[in-house]
Formats: sequence, C-alpha cells, structure tokens
Amino acid sequence: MSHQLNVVYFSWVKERIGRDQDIIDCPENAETVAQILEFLQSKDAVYQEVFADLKKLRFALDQDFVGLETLLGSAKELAIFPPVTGG
Amino acid sequence: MSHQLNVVYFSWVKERIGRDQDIIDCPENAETVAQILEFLQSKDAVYQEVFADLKKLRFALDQDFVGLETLLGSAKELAIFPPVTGG
Amino acid sequence: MISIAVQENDFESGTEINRLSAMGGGAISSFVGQVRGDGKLRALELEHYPAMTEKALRKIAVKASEQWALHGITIIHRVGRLQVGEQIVLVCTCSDHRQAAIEACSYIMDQLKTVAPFWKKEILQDGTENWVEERQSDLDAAQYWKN
Amino acid sequence: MISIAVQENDFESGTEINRLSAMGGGAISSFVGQVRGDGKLRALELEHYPAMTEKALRKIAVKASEQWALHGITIIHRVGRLQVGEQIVLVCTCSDHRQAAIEACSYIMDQLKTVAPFWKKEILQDGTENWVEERQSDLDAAQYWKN
Repeated sequence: MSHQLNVVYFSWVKERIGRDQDIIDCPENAETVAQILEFLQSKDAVYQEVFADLKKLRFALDQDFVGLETLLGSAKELAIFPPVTGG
Repeated sequence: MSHQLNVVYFSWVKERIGRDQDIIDCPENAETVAQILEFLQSKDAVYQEVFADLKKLRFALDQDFVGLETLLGSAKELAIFPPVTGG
Repeated sequence: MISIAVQENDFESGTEINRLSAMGGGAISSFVGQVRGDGKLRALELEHYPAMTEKALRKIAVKASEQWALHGITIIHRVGRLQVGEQIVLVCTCSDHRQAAIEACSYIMDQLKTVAPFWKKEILQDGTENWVEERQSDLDAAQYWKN
Repeated sequence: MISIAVQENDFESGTEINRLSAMGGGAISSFVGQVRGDGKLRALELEHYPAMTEKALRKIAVKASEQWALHGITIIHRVGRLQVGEQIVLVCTCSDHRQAAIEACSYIMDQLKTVAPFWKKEILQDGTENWVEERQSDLDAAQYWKN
C-alpha cells in the first residue's frame, strides 16, 4: 500500500517552489528524508534547483527536527525550510 | 584646628548605638578610619561593644566604601554599617 | 506553569511580568525583542510553521524547567507584519533565585533563536524584500548551553 | 541614558520597559525582585543611606555602560515597609544585542546586592524582627564579574 506524505514548505523554499505544500505518494524505495528529496528532484527542475544545496535546508518530520538520513517510518508530514530566524 | 566629622550609623549599628549620628571633633592623632573607631570605643562602653567585631562592619567615607586603614583626609562624613542586603 | 502564545496581536510586558510575579517566587527575569530600525528597514514579516511552533516552544520551556527551579515560564512570539519599533518576542521566567530566573530566560531566548520555526523577511524602505539569514552568533549562543 | 530612582512608591515594570524600548535598541532585559513569602514573613523594612544610595547605584550603572554597549539603563529600588509579594527592585537594560542586555542586567543586580547601601529587616508574623545577613552566594555572584 502506498504511503501518502504531506510535504510542506516555508520561507524562501515556499516562494521558490511557488506553493506551500505537496501531497505525494511515497515511492516504495524512498525510506529516508534524503530519498524523498531525490524523488522530488527527479520529477521537476524547480525542485532540483531549490534543493540543490542541502546545507541551506532544514527538515522536520511530524513537527520534530530531523536529519537527512532519518527514516520516514509512518510520518505524515515532512517540512522543508531554511534555518530558522525568529526571536 | 580641630576637624569635625559627622559619623552616621545604619541598620543594627544605629539600633544598638541608639541614634543615627554623632558629630565629633577628631583627635589630632586620629588619621584613619580605624583610629576613629578606637577613639569612639575609648569614650563609651556601647561603642566598644558595637564595634567589637570589625569583620561585621563596613565603612564609607564621604559616601564611598573604604577600608579600615583609609586616611580620613578632609572627609566630612564617616558611615558605619553592616554589609548591605538590598536588591 | 508554562504559558506559550503565538499571536499577531501585541502584548503588554508589564501584564505578563505581574502574572508571573503573582506566583511569589521573588525573582522575575524577562526579555523583550523588538524590530530594530537601521534607517533602511520598514518592517519585518514573521512567518511560522503553525503545526510545529507551539510544540517547539513548549519543548524549550520544558527543558528550561528541568534545568532550573522555576515557578513559571511565559513565552509570547508574534507573527505577521511588524513595523520598526514593534515588539516581536517576550520571554519571562520566575524563580526563587535571580540567577536561575536570569539564566533560564537567557537559555530560552538562545534556543528559540535556533530551534523555533519562525522566519523573518525584511521589507526595506525602497520596497525590496530579503529573507533574513541565520547568524553564527546565534548558533554559538545556543551551543554554549550544551557544554 | 541612565535613570535611577530610590522611592517608597511602587513602580510599573511595563512602563519602564516601554520607556527603554522606545530607544530602539531591539533587546530589552529586565529583572524584578519582590518580597518572597515563606509563611513566616509578614513584611520587609528597607532602610538606606540617602546621601549615598543614588551615587552608588549610578556608579554601578556607569560601570555597566562601560562594559556593554547599552542604549539605556533603569534602576528603581524601593525603601520603607514592603509587604510579602510587593516589588522591591527593578533593573532594566536596553541594547542592540540580547547577550549585552541580559549580561548587563545580571551584572547590575549582582553589584547592587553587594555595594548599594540598602539594609533589609524582616518583620515576621509573630512580630519578631531580624536584620537580614549578607549571603555568600551574593558575594560569589559579584566576584564572578571580576574574573
């Protein structure tokens, strides 16, 4: 059964992609955050460019910060955004 | 010419001495804070008891903290009080 | 008692301090951040990740309450468009001891700067817009508490 | 801008914070100390040395402004009889940078505890009165800034 993932974007990631979220069907072989990014990049030149420099991005899985190699598990939401600048 | 000094007391020093100040004529040979304390102690048993433990006292000369060996110079006011406890 | 708010409206620092001081700890430390003008800046646009923001702030507050003996913690962070001079954030802590209150307040601000999902966009007087980049000094400050 | 007040009247922390934040620094740190009740305490009597107090507080504020880049410093210290829960002291600092504001505020409180001529007398519920003694932790805190 295919796993649906809500991918949400903030700050300049959202602006460059041109929308605030994508609902995707995870491919069978995508098990980590990095693999979802590769999958998105393979689909579209815009993702390819926005995700080109991974050092400028941060990730949260179900609203907790995670690294690129974190397993998706049964997470429902992946957030992709630049380093935070609040306060 | 005799040098007049206003000696002011605070906190339990004031309570034990029973008044908030003394105006004294400095003796010729009293050049330091310590010597004024000795002079006062020589005059009165109350002073002798209140000033018995110098480690429990602090001093200010013309409103600046000083040590026991500080010279009186032309100071007009010597304050004697316990360590401060504000804030 | 932990109180977290993410809101567009302004806040009254005095009201929040009085609320914490009513807990009777005796030592109340607070920090207010505001939009600092440099002549070129017109306003900031504060974006956040609504599903995550309160969770992240609460996690910071819980960690602070594990490290210091606190009676209360208040965190208020504004979002939306804020003009130069407007308040952005308030952190307020209450303890029996001033060092605990002050350190916890400082810790919460440092963590908030690095792990709470807010992003600032500068809107300049000439109309141009820039997303603010993370600052090394903020990363260093957050790192300090790990030593 | 240094503002010092020694007064019997209460103060509004929010008003003081807003006055400093109007200077536009962007980072405002404040500390409020209040009379902490322990069940036995009824009130504190705060005595001071009027001719020296403001001079001593101003000296502390000047030293802080030499060590950190501050836009403003406010110190308010109350004297007279204060009931449990009442505010005693406010220190508020304003800077371009939060670490400077927070450290200066902490420094001023530590100095105030050891070199400002105030004395606290505790008035207990049963009517007995005790002059508060200096605490080693306050001396240690003031010493910290000399290293």
